[in-house]
Amino acid sequence: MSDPIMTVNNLNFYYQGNVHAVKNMSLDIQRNQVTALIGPSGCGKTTFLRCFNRMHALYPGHRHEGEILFEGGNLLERKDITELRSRIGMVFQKPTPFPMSISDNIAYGLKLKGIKNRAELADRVEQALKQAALWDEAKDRLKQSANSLSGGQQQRLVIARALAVEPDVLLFDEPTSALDPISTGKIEELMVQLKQDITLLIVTHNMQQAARISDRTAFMYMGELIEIDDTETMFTSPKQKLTEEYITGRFG
Amino acid sequence: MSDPIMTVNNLNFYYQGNVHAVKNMSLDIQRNQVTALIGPSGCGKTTFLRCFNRMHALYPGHRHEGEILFEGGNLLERKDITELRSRIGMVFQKPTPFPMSISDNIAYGLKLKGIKNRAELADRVEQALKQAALWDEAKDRLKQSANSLSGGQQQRLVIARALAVEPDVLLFDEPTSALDPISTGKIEELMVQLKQDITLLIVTHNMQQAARISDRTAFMYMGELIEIDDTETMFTSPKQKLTEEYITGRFG
Amino acid sequence: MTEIAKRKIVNTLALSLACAAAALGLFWLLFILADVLRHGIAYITPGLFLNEAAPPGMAGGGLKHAFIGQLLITFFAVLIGIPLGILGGTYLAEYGRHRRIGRFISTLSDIMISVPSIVIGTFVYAVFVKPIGQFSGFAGSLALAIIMIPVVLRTTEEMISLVPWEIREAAFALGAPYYKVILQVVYRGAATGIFTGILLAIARIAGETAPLLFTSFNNMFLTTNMNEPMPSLTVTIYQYAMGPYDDWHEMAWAASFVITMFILGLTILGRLIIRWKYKH
Amino acid sequence: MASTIKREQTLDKLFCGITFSAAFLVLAIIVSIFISLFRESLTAIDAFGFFGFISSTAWDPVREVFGAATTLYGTLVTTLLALAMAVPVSLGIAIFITELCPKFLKPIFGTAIELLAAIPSIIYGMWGLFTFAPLMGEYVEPLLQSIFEPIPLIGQLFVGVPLGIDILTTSIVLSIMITPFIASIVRDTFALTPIQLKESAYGIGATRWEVIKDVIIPYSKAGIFGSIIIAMGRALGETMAVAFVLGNKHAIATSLFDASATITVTLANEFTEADTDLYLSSLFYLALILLGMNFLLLAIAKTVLARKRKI
Amino acid sequence: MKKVEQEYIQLKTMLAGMCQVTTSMLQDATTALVTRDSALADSVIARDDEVDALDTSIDEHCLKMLALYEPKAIDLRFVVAALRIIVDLERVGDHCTKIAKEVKKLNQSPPVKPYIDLPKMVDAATVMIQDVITAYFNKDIETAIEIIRRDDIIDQLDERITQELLGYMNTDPGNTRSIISLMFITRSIERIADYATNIAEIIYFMATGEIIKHRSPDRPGSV
Amino acid sequence: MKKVEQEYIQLKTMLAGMCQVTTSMLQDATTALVTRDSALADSVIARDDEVDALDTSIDEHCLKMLALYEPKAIDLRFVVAALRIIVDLERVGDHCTKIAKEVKKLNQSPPVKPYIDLPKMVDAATVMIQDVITAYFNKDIETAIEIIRRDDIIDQLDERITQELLGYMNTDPGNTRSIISLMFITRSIERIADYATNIAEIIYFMATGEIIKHRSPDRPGSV
Ligand SMILES: Nc1ncnc2c1ncn2[C@@H]1O[C@H](COP(=O)(O)OP(=O)(O)OP(=O)(O)O)[C@@H](O)[C@H]1O
Ligand SMILES: Nc1ncnc2c1ncn2[C@@H]1O[C@H](COP(=O)(O)OP(=O)(O)OP(=O)(O)O)[C@@H](O)[C@H]1O
Ligand SMILES: [Mg+2]
Ligand SMILES: [Mg+2]
Ligand SMILES: O=P([O-])([O-])[O-]
Repeated sequence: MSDPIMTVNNLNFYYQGNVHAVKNMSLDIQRNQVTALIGPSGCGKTTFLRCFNRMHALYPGHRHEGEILFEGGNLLERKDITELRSRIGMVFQKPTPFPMSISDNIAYGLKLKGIKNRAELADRVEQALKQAALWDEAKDRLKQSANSLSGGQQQRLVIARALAVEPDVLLFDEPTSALDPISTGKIEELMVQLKQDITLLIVTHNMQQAARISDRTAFMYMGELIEIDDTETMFTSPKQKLTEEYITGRFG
Repeated sequence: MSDPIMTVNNLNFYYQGNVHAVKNMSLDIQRNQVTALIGPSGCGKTTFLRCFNRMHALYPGHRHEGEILFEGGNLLERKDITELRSRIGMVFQKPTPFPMSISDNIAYGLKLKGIKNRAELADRVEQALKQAALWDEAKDRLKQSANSLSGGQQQRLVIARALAVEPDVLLFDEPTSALDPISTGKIEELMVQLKQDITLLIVTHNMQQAARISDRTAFMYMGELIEIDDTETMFTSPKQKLTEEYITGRFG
Repeated sequence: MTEIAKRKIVNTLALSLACAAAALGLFWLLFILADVLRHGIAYITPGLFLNEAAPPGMAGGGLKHAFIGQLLITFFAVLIGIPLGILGGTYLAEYGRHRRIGRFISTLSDIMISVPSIVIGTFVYAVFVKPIGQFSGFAGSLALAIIMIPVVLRTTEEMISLVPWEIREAAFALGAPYYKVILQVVYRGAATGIFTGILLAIARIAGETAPLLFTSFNNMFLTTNMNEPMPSLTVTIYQYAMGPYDDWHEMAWAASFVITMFILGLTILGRLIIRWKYKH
Repeated sequence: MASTIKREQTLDKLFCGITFSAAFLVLAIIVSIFISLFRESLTAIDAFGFFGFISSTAWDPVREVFGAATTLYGTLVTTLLALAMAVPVSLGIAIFITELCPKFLKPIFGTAIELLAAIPSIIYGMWGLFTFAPLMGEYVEPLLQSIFEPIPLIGQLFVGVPLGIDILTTSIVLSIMITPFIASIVRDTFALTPIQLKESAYGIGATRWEVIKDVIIPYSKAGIFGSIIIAMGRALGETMAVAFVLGNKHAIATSLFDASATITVTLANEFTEADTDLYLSSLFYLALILLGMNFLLLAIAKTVLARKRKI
Repeated sequence: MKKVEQEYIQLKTMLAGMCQVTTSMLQDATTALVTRDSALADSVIARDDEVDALDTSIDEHCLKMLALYEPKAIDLRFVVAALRIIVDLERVGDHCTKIAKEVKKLNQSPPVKPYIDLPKMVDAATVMIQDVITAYFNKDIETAIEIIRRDDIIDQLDERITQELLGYMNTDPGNTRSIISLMFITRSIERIADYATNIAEIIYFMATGEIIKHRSPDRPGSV
Repeated sequence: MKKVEQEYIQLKTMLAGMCQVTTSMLQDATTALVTRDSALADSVIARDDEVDALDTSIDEHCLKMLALYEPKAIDLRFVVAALRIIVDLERVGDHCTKIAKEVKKLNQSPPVKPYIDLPKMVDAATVMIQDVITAYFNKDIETAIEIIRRDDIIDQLDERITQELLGYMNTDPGNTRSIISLMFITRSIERIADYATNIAEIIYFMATGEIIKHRSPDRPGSV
């Protein structure tokens, strides 16, 4: 059962000014599972998530210790960040369609990879849209601007775009908090389906969402990992008092 | 038990262009209770709520039929809108502190009413802040700008401001959807306390919130009132199939 | 691999060009400022401010008349332009918010901001100078005021629109009439913004030359009579710089220095206020 | 009670009326500008017509024949050249500020660019006349001439005596003037690009330049377009900077080293000297044409931008 | 399909399984009684562990659903109903085990009398259990109400059998132990029917949100 | 105080009330047996309605809490435990009623024998019920485990009394009906103790989230 795709060992992360945002975290991310990260605002969830695709490397002044093992190496030391990022995709809170047509949005990552054959591109665009359950809604308007899609559709487009480059892992930072309940439902359904092919790591403020879709849930507090366990166990009988308090809403 | 402070009879509301936003609604608002209005986005909750303090009168082009009985008359026909609005206060989604000091914010409504005596003003400011559970946090900074308060404090300030003019009814339009969970908890607690003195009518997207704090819940759909009942009944055994579907999340 | 290498080279090249462009921009700024400073500061003397103009070709004159004239023209322009601008902006952002005329005027003001200032000068000449038959300080003020009004109006409109609409509804919900809402709540919320807008508008008109050329015209003598042709720093700079005398050039430089410093000072002050306001 | 309600309503109406009058004034001014300029131009319009006026290259106050072709030509050429130089540089500056500049330098650099925009145009003129034009005339232009003149066709642009008071210098000064306009608007629209949009692009492995080219610039298209149009309006109507360095020569210049005249320069130099009605009326006519061009340009820009924003 | 829907389906499957095991226990216990088959009785006793295991896992499943999916209205009542139904089913299993044990005791003595009414009673109870679970899945109020009525038949049979056994007690004092066993067995079957009725009430509540209390004097959850 | 906290307090109060009523029923039923007091027996029977009413309202309260407050973790287990405990308490009430009814039947015949072990057994069972509810409120695992152990004592007493009664049956065949009544009563008390044990298991689960199955052969919810 335990088949970690990534292993975090003693990870510490400091922002500029020695803000210690992630403290000595160690955990496994299981392959083909949905792992949810929950915790109060500012506890370091986003910071932790962004370590996995080295998003921090875009900005100066931070510092990390520890390692994240992925494909037999420490991804924090990898030189080919560009390659790494196409292996570990990311989806944000608000949908971020590029200012291009729907199909170009998806083809973009493929073109960067050097794929130029039109037929192949069209093929993989279709495939990605199908995977993201957007094909039916989008197939007649592939050439239209991505902004003509609704918020929920845009979010699925962004997921399709990330899927097109065939990542192993997808990171989601509060992917539905800007969406209405119905779109949220669709995205959640999609995420549950996607885990057949890839591994998902989701930051969410919405405990209920973590409950609904994740296989494992990790609870963070003030930069520390308090507990990680099966979602069911976390929500019925967590081991740690702090987790219990957070989950029952007795916090603060 | 049944002691309606307001009675809505066959209310219809049309926006410009004959958009029929509220359709033939009839219901009682019980005195000293919290009544929650729930329903999918765009079903007319806000429109309905804003009929009570004649907020629509600020904008041209709308039309209504029916009546809202309040203090023995139809408030929709009242001429003294200004007076009416000070009897039926309103709190919005985002906190709306005026660009003045904390105490001036609360004194503002009182000054409009013609109260000029400084001692009396100070007294009623204190009283309102205490009622809104903000006195302890604000008493040492009454002269500071209201913007120096946190979001949750600002929302309580706004409630205090509305309370200062001694309304009979307070209308809330999604009062916590811009707040973090902890501030939300405080506001909810406050609302439950307030119903000892006044009547509360709350629009919320958050069914859970309706469940937690309201005595009665009304469910609206496409401008119609589908069902109104005790909150407990609504959430355990609603009568209407539509309500059932909405509450169990089977919608759309 | 070559694909990636190629992309990396393009990347480096393009980014270097951007840096070069930035360097160029900075270079011009420093060049111009340094030049004005270098030329101007040498001729800053008490006499410049205290003496009136000497006859052409004679040394030792000052620009007292131009300073006073500039101040007077600007003062009256501000006096006309600011209240009208603020009130008009108030209408656009409040009463006229949803009216077609309001939106139309707002667009029109935007266009009017870009109307060449010299055209405004010709207009004032046609409607004011020509009928009266003489250039005057008032005509200059009028031209500057016309330039200023749309600027102030638009900033006021924008600053007032930035005050969240819910705040107004909240004030209405307490039972306030609209004019009290505007005067007591909205203006307070927008005060800093409007003030900054005014500073920047003053900075803008203080450097205008073209519209003054045939409105207030010029005058070699000190006057406080706004009905007469009136000297201004900018027109004086133009005249002196185009003139044949060296000491005229010197004084033009000195005046340029003063006016540049004044305008930059105002601009920087305005920015600081915005930044300060933004923080709180 | 009733009386207070009444009083408040009256006061409210009054305040509304006052503010409306102020706003209406803008409309009134614009309309009266058009009307009065048109009225003043009538004499010239009667004399030369419209197409006759704008196609005639004559400008002879002595014989009282006037045409707008030379000044229109000068105006358009200097404007377009200035834009051609300013746009790429401005984009570069905007890119530098938003994407490349170290954080602590950002506000400083941004303010510096805006200060460049705040400097009054007469200062540009002074500097252009006394400092920049001599430099151009002595060093830069001879150098350019030696390089380009031998080349056929292109060489045509570099003939003549390089004095520094010419179209090239004017265009450069103008481009320096409008660069900060474009740069600061573009920078603002660049800064509006959602960070997460950029990070998404990085997230599928794009380089910094690819992110700028494929995401930031397309995202800011409308803003860039708008800034260019506004800058164009500026350049068309600029008077003082041009007046010092263009030379005010009414002729169709074919070389970059020729002097020329723009509408604004003509107005500035000749308005107070116009001694006959027709002369003055022709000048008003020029002003009217300038105003019309400017107005049209901005109206187009506004509608395009408004439509873009709606989508 | 949504995860939560899968969970509902799983819940139903598990419940159907539990029902199936308990009804088979009931039938086999009666067969064992009639055929005096101690081995079959033993197999009934063994099956009780299965019921316990199912009880535990359904219980956990319901708790998980309450924790993770926050069911509301009909969904909530469905889950809570499941929580209560398994308690009853589990006790049906218990009573079957008790019957099986008494059967084993009976088999040690000679037969008391031919069974006539007892198998009838068992059949009636078995059908009640089966019907009630079907009614649960279909949210079928009519059947539920009808089952509640059927309980009276069982009660009458119970009365008749008990009187008959008391009669034997006087005529055949040597078989006292066996007759007491048969009395306990009758009681158990009567209880099983009561549990079926109880489940029917739960179903009525689940489907309508109302609680009915047509309670005969000795049904579980009643006097 | 938050509304949800008030609801928890109310739940506890109602549960304490229900427990109090059932234990009083149990004690009074025994007193009625020993003192041959038919009137007291009637009052016990009457009180069962009270238990039923409490059962219904606690049930509704729990459902409401699940619907409105979405309890999680320990809170959820607390509510679900309440839902199951009331089922058991209600059946304790049923058994008390059964005892009272048998007492009334007994009172129609002469007394069989002086009761020695039976009151002891009742006392033990009563204390178990009381202790277990206290343990519930205090989330007290130790007491819960201890109660589970105590069940063995009851089982021994049950065994002893049943044997004794079977003996009487042979020596005093005229009293058969009364002795059968006493056997039913003993069974009921034994069941009541079983229910207490069951509640203790629920408490253990509530406090720890783990299910223990130390199950003696004839406890409810077990073989
Ligand atoms: N760029 C930064 N520089 C310095 N400190 C930062 C920076 N970004 C975040 N922090 C700090 O690091 C801590 C963790 O922030 P992070 O954004 O990871 O929290 P989070 O759990 O994602 O919160 P939220 O739920 O609000 O998104 C916070 O204390 C925050 O203030
Ligand atoms: N000013 C308006 N003019 C015309 N139609 C309007 C206006 N405001 C709202 N509507 C329409 O009236 C209907 C009801 O809107 P309302 O804002 O009352 O819904 P709501 O239930 O409050 O929705 P939400 O939950 O999104 O706030 C919607 O169909 C909306 O499009
Ligand atoms: Mg975050
Ligand atoms: Mg609304
Ligand atoms: O299972 P019971 O003991 O309540 O019949």
